[in-house]
Amino acid sequence: MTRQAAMPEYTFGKAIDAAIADAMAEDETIVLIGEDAPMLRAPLFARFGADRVMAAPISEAAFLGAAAGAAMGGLRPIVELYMVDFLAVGFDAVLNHMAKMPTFTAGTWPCPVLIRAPSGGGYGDGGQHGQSLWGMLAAIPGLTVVVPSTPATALAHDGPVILMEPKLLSAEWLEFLGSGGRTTVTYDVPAAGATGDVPQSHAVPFGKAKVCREGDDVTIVSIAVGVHRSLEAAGRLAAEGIEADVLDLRSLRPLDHDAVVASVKKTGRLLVVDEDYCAFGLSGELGAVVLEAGLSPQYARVCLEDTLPYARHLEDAALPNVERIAAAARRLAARSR
Amino acid sequence: MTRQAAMPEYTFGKAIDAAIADAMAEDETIVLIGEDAPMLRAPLFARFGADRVMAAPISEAAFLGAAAGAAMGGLRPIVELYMVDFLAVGFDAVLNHMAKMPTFTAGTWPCPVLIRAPSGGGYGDGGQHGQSLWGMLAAIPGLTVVVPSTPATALAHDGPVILMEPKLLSAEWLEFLGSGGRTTVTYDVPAAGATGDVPQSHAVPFGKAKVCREGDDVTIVSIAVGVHRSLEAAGRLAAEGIEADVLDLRSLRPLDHDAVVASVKKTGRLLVVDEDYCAFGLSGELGAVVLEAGLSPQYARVCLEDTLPYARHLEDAALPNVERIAAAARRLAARSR
Amino acid sequence: MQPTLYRQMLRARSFELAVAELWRQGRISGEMHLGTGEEAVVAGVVTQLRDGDGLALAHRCAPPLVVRGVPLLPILRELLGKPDGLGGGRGGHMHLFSRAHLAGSSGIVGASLPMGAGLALAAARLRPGAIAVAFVGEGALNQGMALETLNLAAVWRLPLLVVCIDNDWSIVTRSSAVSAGTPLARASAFGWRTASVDGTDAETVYAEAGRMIDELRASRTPGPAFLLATCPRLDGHFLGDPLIRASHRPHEDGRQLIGEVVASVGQDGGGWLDRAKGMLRLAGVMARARAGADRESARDPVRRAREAMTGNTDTRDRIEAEVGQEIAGALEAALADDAAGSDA
Amino acid sequence: MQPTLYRQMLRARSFELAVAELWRQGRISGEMHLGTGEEAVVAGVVTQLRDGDGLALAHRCAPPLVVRGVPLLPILRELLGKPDGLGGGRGGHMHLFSRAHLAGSSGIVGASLPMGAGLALAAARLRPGAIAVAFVGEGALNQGMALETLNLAAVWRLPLLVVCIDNDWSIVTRSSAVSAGTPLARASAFGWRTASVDGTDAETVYAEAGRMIDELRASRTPGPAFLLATCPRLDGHFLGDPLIRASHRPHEDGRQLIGEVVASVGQDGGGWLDRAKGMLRLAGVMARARAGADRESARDPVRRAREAMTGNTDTRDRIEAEVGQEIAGALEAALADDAAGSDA
Ligand SMILES: Cc1ncc(C[n+]2csc(CCOP(=O)(O)OP(=O)(O)O)c2C)c(N)n1
Ligand SMILES: Cc1ncc(C[n+]2csc(CCOP(=O)(O)OP(=O)(O)O)c2C)c(N)n1
Ligand SMILES: [Mg+2]
Ligand SMILES: [Mg+2]
Repeated sequence: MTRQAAMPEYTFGKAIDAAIADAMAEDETIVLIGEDAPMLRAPLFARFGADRVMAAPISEAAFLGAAAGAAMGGLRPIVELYMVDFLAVGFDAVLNHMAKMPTFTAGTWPCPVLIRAPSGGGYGDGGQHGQSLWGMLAAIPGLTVVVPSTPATALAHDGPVILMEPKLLSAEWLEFLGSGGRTTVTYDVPAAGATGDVPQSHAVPFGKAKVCREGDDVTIVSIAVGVHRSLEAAGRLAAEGIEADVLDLRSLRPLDHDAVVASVKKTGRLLVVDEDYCAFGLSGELGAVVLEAGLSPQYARVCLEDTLPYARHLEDAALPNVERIAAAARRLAARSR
Repeated sequence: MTRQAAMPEYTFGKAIDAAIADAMAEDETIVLIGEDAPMLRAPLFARFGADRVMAAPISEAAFLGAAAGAAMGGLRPIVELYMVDFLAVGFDAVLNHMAKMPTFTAGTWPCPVLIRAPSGGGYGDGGQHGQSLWGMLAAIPGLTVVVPSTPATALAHDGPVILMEPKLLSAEWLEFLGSGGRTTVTYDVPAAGATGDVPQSHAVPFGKAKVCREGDDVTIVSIAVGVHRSLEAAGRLAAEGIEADVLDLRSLRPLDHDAVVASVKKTGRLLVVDEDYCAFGLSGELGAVVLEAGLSPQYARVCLEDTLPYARHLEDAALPNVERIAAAARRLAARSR
Repeated sequence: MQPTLYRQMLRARSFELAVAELWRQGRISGEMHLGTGEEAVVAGVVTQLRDGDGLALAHRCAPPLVVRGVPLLPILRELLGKPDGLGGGRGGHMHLFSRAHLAGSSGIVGASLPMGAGLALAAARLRPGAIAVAFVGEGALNQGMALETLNLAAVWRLPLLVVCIDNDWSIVTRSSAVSAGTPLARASAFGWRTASVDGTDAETVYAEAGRMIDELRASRTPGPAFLLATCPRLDGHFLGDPLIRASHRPHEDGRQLIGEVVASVGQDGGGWLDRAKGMLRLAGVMARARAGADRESARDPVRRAREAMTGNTDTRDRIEAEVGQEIAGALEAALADDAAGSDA
Repeated sequence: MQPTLYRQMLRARSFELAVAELWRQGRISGEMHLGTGEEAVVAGVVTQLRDGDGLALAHRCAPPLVVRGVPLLPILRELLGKPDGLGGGRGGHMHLFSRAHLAGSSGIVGASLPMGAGLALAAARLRPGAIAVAFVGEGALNQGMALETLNLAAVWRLPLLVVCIDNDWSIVTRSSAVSAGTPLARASAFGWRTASVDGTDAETVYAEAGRMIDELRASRTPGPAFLLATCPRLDGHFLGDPLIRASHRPHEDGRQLIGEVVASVGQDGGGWLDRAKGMLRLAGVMARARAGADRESARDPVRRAREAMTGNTDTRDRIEAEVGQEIAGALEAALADDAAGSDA
């Protein structure tokens, strides 16, 4: 199951970089703020200068809060976090400030901040550096939560947006944080994640799921790495005669209820695959969504149950993997709908 | 529907105070930390002194983090926050430190911090001061999330616990933050919340829901204020011939799956009432819980959909109220199961 | 005394006295924090702002908005929770925003500093010569994001003026009892230009703030300035502050608190000295609350400004009449659809 | 030179060189931050801790634990992700905890300060005379919770020694470029006792830290102390640091980065001056990284300590032999069940 991390020509992370570069060239009000930004985004720094690619001290609360203030003042800041785990030290700026602007200003004053946050594990960095946390973020009214199928849309958006960048799908992050020039480590990188399904740089509406594979027997709904795992599992299942619909939600808030309901109506079975924490997250929400629609599918979920463990083999077992997904789908398919 | 805030002899908040006083008298390692603690908890301060009832600067991140460190060093800190909304500035201590101790130390080093946090709205304090946020907290592996049906249990607990104290059920908080000596304001305070159902000071296990009312037609599951609203709605529904099971979950993590499943098995209908945000929270999780159990109930939820508005009438309409609950239950009951 | 300063102070004070009355009538809910006592600081600083400048506020946000020229009616309507309020009645007293004035507020302690830094950044990039002002309490200077901003604004060399209003209170705690070092020492440690003024003296505030603001406007990358202004808190932490009630009328509102404390001391736990310290501390805090909230005090900035106008009674009388009329008019308009009573 | 100090420094260094080799072999995953270059600080401080003292660490946490006497095998086993590691293989390199030594770590920048304050509070309440030590980087002093703790520990008068290791690096940024004021000025502003030392000189660190620790132990409510120690970062931010690789071998690992930058500068956006500044900055950072990571540098504290032992070569040789054996033995034991290769 493990294979070598690939280093393709045009990758997931690069696609976002390119969308940001285009947007910055077009719109002078965009500034990029982040720890190490001048180095990590050296091409942008060299091109746009220190006034637009700003080095931040390790003060997430202040620079996220300042980004909100700057957006109020007319800029369109892009804030890069090193990892979404570190949002915890600056959470107030998102929860209590950016996301509440629509209510506090009766919709008169937008807060166009884009937060770019690498997320997720799979490279052995331990429990404080491998979280996804999109479930708790998607609970916040006023915030848009996307996985970068649509970077251009996120850049054009007028509200606070958090754009997650799964590190396992980003050759750059994986090299920076994981390999460090070594050829002695391997990760379970879905090849299609790092290259094949490169995000479009043109605008795609939020809240539109993508049907990645069609089948009548079971609906598998996921996001980010989980989509690729689900597709691989679906391939195996097909060989056994089980045909899966595989949906990539692409954004969690807004959430594409219609796509999920339409698929589950067809298959009568719902499997949620989520590398974020299991309880009180995406898998729960989708349960409510189908029940609200009057459906009563066979249901299961494959998620992260506990703090992500450090040891690579434990980590790979704790994250939703192809084996667990296929096994859960098989069990569902065996139940009559 | 509105009535005067009552000032009963022995209230919800006082019951927790009493449990804390008992515990502090018994266990010298308990220290209480909070902004204004010497004044807000003047009786404890006068009794136990400045070494055990400690005034904190407005530095939630530092004193929550220090509480975790103190717990590592052998104390059992109780940290009082002014409101759970302000946990956002100290969220890292909970998410990335306290809750991760079990994993990082392989269960060898407990972190017995108790966080006491007033929660919720209903007294017109606006969107930064009326959140419940227990949904996102209950998503965190390693954290226990309770509403104070069981303060003694929380005090005896060995892991990090957050104990929510709905302000609307606390005559003290309501007087302090809302009325300020006025007789010209009214709140929709459930009388039974502030007095009748006073938390036991003896230990009751976590993760045990309480069946507050029995009925065969619909299951209403809630927590905190919502339980009282649901009971009032159930009274009205009974007059119309609809009998409701009303469950008080009392803790969200652990969550009493069995009680919910048993009731829904009986009624075939599930209504979740939650004053926390609707999406990606308790209502979703319960959807998943019943689906996982193989049930396919008629389902609905009455929750907070957006940032809590300031205007009292808008706030009362946005929070789950008796009318919305009864209407949702009626619609459910009309559907065949 | 500049008549404008007196006028603005009086507008802020009169506005808030009206708000207090609305609060007493039960028309305003939640925690209503007044800025009474801060008027000299607010007027001395805010009268110097121009179009394009930003203004970041905390929980005592109405007076700066009044002085900044935000129309009174939508502020009042917001406090009353009406759809034509600044935030459609959905924001409330700690969330007063006016986009036209680039002014925002927050009920999260310390948040006005990053907000101000952001407004200053936008000013620097988009409106050269423009600045931002952030008001903050001395208690809030213990909040992480505020301290971080002392660094951030300095390294980004932002055109930001932080005005720290030091009333030495954090709700019912003396801020100095939970704060190490002084606000000025902190700001200096991060390389800020600093000054400190008597915050009850509007002319001095005006002069000192003016000097700082001019410097900020003059450079492309000025780096921030910090003005510490001491002043009293005349109406407690918020309207209905129990400490104020208890210390003014100890036999009524204070009875319950004191009774509980005495009962508790009778029980086990803590040494004798600790207990005595506990009682003394309580008594001390209540005495200071009583003294600080004395409206007749010479530290009342509006009173002081009024006295400074004695050489110019004509103007003073005219200002008072005009402000009285303005506020009464706004109040009347705000309540026009609501004459019946306190129901929303 | 105290032989103990040399021994402990050598133990820390040798341990980490072994770790680096395990990392290169692919047996350790994620971000492996070494403390090479910090050994004089670590040895000078940690050798003075006793039972009951607390120890709060950041992401370069192995050396202090080694010096503190935590058995090497469970540390190594944790890094290898084995069930008999300190955290059952579930914690990892940034999460090394030893309850027996009241020692904890965190990968969240700044978190060691509140953790240390809490450990100091527990020491003060439960073990009079005991203290806590927190290690922190100079970059972390921009993090809110760290700054808040400068206040908290002072007003609570905690027996806390903060040791700030100043390597002037925050990953690939010079900390001084994003920090206003100095660490010492900040600590002083909050009333801490402060001192600064050459962090490559173990004897000096030992003396200065010893003085501070003695003061902390002597009083019931001493208030905290802050020791700033400058030292180099010998192996980059973490093993495999691309900046180190790029600056050591610019034609290989640096090629991609530099190529992208040059391509990007050719495009629209930013003025000429901005672009030139961008290139210069990059070049400057890479040059500094190259210089800082020079293992042959006179600033290498272990080298320096070794030289200070020249009067005592017998002891030195014995220490080197013993440490070599100890580390080799631990390594062998750690890999006993894993001789086959790098698979977990
Ligand atoms: C993060 C956070 N913690 C606590 C509170 C509760 N609180 C509201 S005002 C206040 C005191 C603020 O003191 P200071 O900054 O001096 O302002 P002042 O009230 O004196 O104007 C506190 C603790 C809050 N609103 N936000
Ligand atoms: C809150 C947070 N933000 C960002 C990071 C990413 N990060 C890890 S180490 C580091 C630099 C720390 O610099 P310093 O404190 O000087 O320690 P040093 O690495 O030099 O020892 C950063 C930014 C983090 N781990 N936590
Ligand atoms: Mg104050
Ligand atoms: Mg450093």
